[in-house]
Amino acid sequence: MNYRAFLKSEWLGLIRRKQDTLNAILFFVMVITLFPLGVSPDASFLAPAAGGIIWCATALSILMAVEGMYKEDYSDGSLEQWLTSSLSLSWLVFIKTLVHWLVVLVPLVCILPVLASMLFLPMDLVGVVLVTLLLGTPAMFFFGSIGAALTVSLRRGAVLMLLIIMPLYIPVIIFATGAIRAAQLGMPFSGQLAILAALSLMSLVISPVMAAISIKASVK
Amino acid sequence: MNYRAFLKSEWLGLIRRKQDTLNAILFFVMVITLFPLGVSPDASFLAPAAGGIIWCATALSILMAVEGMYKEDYSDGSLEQWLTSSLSLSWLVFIKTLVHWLVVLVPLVCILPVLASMLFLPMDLVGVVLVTLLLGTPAMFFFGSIGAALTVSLRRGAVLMLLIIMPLYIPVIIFATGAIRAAQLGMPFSGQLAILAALSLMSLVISPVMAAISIKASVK
Amino acid sequence: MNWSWFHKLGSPKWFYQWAGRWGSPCVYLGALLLLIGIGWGLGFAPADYQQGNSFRIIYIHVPVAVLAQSCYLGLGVAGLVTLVWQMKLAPVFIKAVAPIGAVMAFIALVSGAIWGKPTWGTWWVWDARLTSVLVLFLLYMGVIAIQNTIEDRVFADKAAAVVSLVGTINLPIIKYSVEWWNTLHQPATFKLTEKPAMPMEMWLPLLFSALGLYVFCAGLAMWRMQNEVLHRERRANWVKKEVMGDGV
Amino acid sequence: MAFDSLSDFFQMGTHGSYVWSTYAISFLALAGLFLSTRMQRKQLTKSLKKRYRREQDR
Amino acid sequence: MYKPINLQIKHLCIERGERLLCQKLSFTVEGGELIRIAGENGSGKSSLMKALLGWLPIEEGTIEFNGEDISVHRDSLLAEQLYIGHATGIKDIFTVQENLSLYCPNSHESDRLEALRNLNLADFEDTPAGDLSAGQKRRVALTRLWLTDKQIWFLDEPFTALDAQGTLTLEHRIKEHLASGGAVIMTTHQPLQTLLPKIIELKT
Amino acid sequence: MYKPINLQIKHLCIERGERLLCQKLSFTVEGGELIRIAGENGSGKSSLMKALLGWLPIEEGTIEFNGEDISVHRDSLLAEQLYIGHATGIKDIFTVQENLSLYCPNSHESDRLEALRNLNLADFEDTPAGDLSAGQKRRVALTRLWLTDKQIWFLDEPFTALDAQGTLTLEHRIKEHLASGGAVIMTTHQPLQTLLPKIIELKT
Ligand code: HEM
Ligand SMILES: Nc1ncnc2c1ncn2[C@@H]1O[C@H](COP(=O)(O)OP(=O)(O)OP(=O)(O)O)[C@@H](O)[C@H]1O
Ligand SMILES: Nc1ncnc2c1ncn2[C@@H]1O[C@H](COP(=O)(O)OP(=O)(O)OP(=O)(O)O)[C@@H](O)[C@H]1O
Ligand SMILES: [Mg+2]
Ligand SMILES: [Mg+2]
Repeated sequence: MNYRAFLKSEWLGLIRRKQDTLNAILFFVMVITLFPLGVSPDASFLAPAAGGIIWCATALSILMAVEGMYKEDYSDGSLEQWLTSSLSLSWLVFIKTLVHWLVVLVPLVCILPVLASMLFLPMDLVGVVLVTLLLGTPAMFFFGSIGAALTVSLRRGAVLMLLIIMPLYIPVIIFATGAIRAAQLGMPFSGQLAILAALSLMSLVISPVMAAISIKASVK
Repeated sequence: MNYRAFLKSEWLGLIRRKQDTLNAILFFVMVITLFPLGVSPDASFLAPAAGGIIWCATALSILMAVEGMYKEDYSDGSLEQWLTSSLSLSWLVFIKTLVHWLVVLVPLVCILPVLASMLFLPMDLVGVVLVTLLLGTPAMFFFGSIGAALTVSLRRGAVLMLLIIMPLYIPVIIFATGAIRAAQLGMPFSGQLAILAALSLMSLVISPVMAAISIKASVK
Repeated sequence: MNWSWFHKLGSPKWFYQWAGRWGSPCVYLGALLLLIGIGWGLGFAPADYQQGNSFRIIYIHVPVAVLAQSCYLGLGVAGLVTLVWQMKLAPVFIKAVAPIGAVMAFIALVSGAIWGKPTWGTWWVWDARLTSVLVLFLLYMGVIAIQNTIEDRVFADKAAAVVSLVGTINLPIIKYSVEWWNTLHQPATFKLTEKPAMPMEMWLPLLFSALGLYVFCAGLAMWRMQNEVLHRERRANWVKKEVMGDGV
Repeated sequence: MAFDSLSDFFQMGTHGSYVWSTYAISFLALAGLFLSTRMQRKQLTKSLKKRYRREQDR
Repeated sequence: MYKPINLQIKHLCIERGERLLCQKLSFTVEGGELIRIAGENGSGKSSLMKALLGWLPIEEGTIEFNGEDISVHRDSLLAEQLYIGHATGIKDIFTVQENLSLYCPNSHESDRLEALRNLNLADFEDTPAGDLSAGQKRRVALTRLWLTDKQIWFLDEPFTALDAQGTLTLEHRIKEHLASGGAVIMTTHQPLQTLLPKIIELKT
Repeated sequence: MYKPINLQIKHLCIERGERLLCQKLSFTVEGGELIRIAGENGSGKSSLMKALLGWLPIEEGTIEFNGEDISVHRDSLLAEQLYIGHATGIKDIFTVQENLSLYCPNSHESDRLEALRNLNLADFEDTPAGDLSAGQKRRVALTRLWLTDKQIWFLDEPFTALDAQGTLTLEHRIKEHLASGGAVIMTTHQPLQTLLPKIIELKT
């Protein structure tokens, strides 16, 4: 096993399986369509709330995508193989999370314009939403990765996962939607973006280490 | 194996694991707290949207609870054992789904008042929301059970089936939130409730049969 | 500087005996101080000119809110120590203190909510402080849940340490984000009123109750850590002696 | 004493129910913490004693 | 003692993907008989078993139980069959005791204890199955053989992960079952110690 | 030929839950040696292996590799070890070929084909591992043994699900490895046909 082979197989796995990815996307679409249906189809309600709705949907679908990230690797013995290989566990975690991020984010970004227009989000704001997504979602994936790693060996430990991750997601959502709202009001929002980027960077550094510790502890 | 032992073990499993249940509840709480954070914390926004938000959260958490319902049974060989036993697969599915419904719904109903007040939903509407939940959620669980059965063994392709199941949730949400909105406006809403009940009854009859067929097809 | 106390702290036996000496005095003295502070505040402090008597909730609310935060800081430090230096007592601390912190956060939430009804007219608003205490409560629940769910002790300790540490790093971020988010949108009326400095006769009882609660919780923490140490070292001879010794 | 009478003290103007319920809940929670710690110790010693006895019997 | 039974396989062909397995296979199983399906890895032993259980479509041929075609009437066979496959259906989150209550709800407490003792699991009654070793988990699944009254056993590599003593215990139990008129259809790659099976060889 | 190695286990105690396994176990492994860890089901064979790999905490004792305590420096052992356990790490959604590319990325195409041919998998190169029989899946995992240059093999019941011919092939490969100076630590409940291991017996 080496890093390149690992990267290739992760990529292949996500493409081959499609399900996880599609699930996340479907979930995203579903949350977004539920709102006009469940709350109100009025543009006057939807337009100002659109940024928030999109971000909530994103958070939920990322959570779904990330939740079982290591589960299969645990049950088929792959985690043991990672540990016996002389590769650094932190790097493996990093690669895996990054691939997941890419595979979920790209289709999500692709359908965003359609969904945004369903929510009556003005076209010039779509760009801002996109930027917040690009800057903020890595943090969600990487923090999520810690939770997933902590709970792999627990027989369906998804609750814990939620409990652990939820507090980590809140700042991301607040700053992202804050940026969108500021843009809506025509105010500057580069500050929020900078914070989002900082959060993502921090998660990039912390998460592989923490997730590696957790994985190591859960192989028994 | 007999029906009683099966019921007992399903019950025990859910209680023992707690995760699924708590997971759904936590997810529910999470969706509901994300909205004030992500969209707007104002009572003027939250109060009218509360019914819709609660139903969206319910739908999502049920989806989450139901999604992997048969996955463990598939991988540990339990589905094969169901098939070799002389018990009716439809009844087993029915029992399992019902237990899941109970175990998720009861705590959900218990925390509803707290969450409703956090969303500034007027207290007299909480009752209406509760009734819609009681009448509407069985349909979601039973339809979801079909989807879960379809996807349990799936290698590719059955994503399509999921796409077919999801739209079944939409009428439930429309009529449930319709009832709540009517109640908010002081209009009669027994019509919507009747339709919800009808949907649930229909799902109760169709789902065990369909799910049994899919499970049978997925054991190979 | 003499570091022997630090190394001794690493020894469960030494800690057990030390805590045995200090635990009970702390608990009872703390409880006494707390009761004095509360009694004083409830009965003798003057009523607030704006809020009337409802302000008397402050004598439990503030100490408890302060403690909820302090406890989490402790957890974070212990988490770091567990992961980096692998000191035996650090995970014991996490396991013992997390429930205390959770109860503190819970009381802070409840007392705040009840206080909110007469002053703000509602149990709950999405205010910065309230939201961040809610999150704090969730963090505690996470640590407790992970300790209870994982049966393997070594794993549970590591996992709880990871959660505590990451949570601590995150706590200021949450506080900041929530405050920032809230000031953008919340009308100023919902902000905690900035009163002129409290008169002495209001402030002193608060000091008493806060101090009392600190000491009380420290004592409880020692007791709980003792329990945990006993459980973990159950195979050691000194535990056997200790347990069989006290009046078989 | 900041109150004129004992009933005044219990009523706290109009806010008695708020103040007293807060303190009641807080007291219950703290007492619960205290008692659970004590109980924990009791049960632990009991089970440890049982364990050691069993070991001795062997 | 069980009633006499007769399971007749005639000209059976089954398919896996594009691959045709067991071409025109015919054999009979009667009470008291031990059938061992033999063959290399991938020759179709597990698939044949699944076809007998009705989970794989039959391309050609018939399977009759007591004279009835089971693709038409499966109930009488269903009532008599017990299957333990590669995956055993034992749940990791349940204790050994709870797993048994699920699969053998009508058995007596004392019988269960006896069965567990036979398989060296007496001390593990209240251990979650997930905390057992590979062989112990297999033993939990096999405990069912001591507690069942089903007549036809389908055992797919039941000796997997068992140690020498466990293998003997299981062989002993199978012998008992055969003696009382039961039938066993099984696969295994290990040589049997004390049993003399009728061998059905699958070719690749 | 490999360099000489020396893995020394001294007074090892490990714990599982409340249970103390392998009390004060001591033994040495050197290049060219085959160690078989023996014992009943649940005696702690797999656990011992996991302790050697560093996944289970060691209650007492030390493990030294070439004189270095591995709880301090694990890298030199890590670079030399290969482990195949009860779960093999083979992914069901990947084809046999893809699984090999993951685990043996540096091997030559021709070597891989050769290895697959040795294990009778040549026709299954492009079949997803999930569509293979139990024994074939095991063979896919074992293919790695033909393609690796790691010196110390930890094999936990490698013969599981293999047929007679597969068993012989694997034993042959192990013999080759030993001859070139490699070391193998394994567990199995089956009697070995052609190998003469040094036996470490675990008591319960
Ligand atoms: C669920 C609701 C509430 C929560 C979670 C909450 C939480 C907190 C927290 C975390 C502190 C900070 C303690 C410190 O670090 O110094 C605090 C202090 C305080 N709270 Fe609350 N609070 C709530 C409701 C209220 C209400 C309704 C009032 C009265 C209007 C109030 C009045 C105060 C005061 C006067 C302080 C001390 C001010 C200071 O030292 O900064 N709180 N509360
Ligand atoms: N994950 C686990 N958690 C707790 N205890 C375990 C776990 N796995 C195994 N054990 C316990 O450790 C002991 C040894 O298990 P181990 O798997 O090492 O046995 P083994 O010798 O490999 O047995 P087998 O021959 O059945 O594979 C058993 O008593 C078992 O109950
Ligand atoms: N789920 C499946 N989907 C498609 N093909 C399969 C599946 N399972 C097995 N096969 C194929 O069917 C053939 C027979 O498999 P089967 O599992 O019946 O073999 P077996 O005789 O039991 O082998 P083993 O001794 O390894 O258990 C193999 O060639 C395999 O590739
Ligand atoms: Mg097979
Ligand atoms: Mg083993």
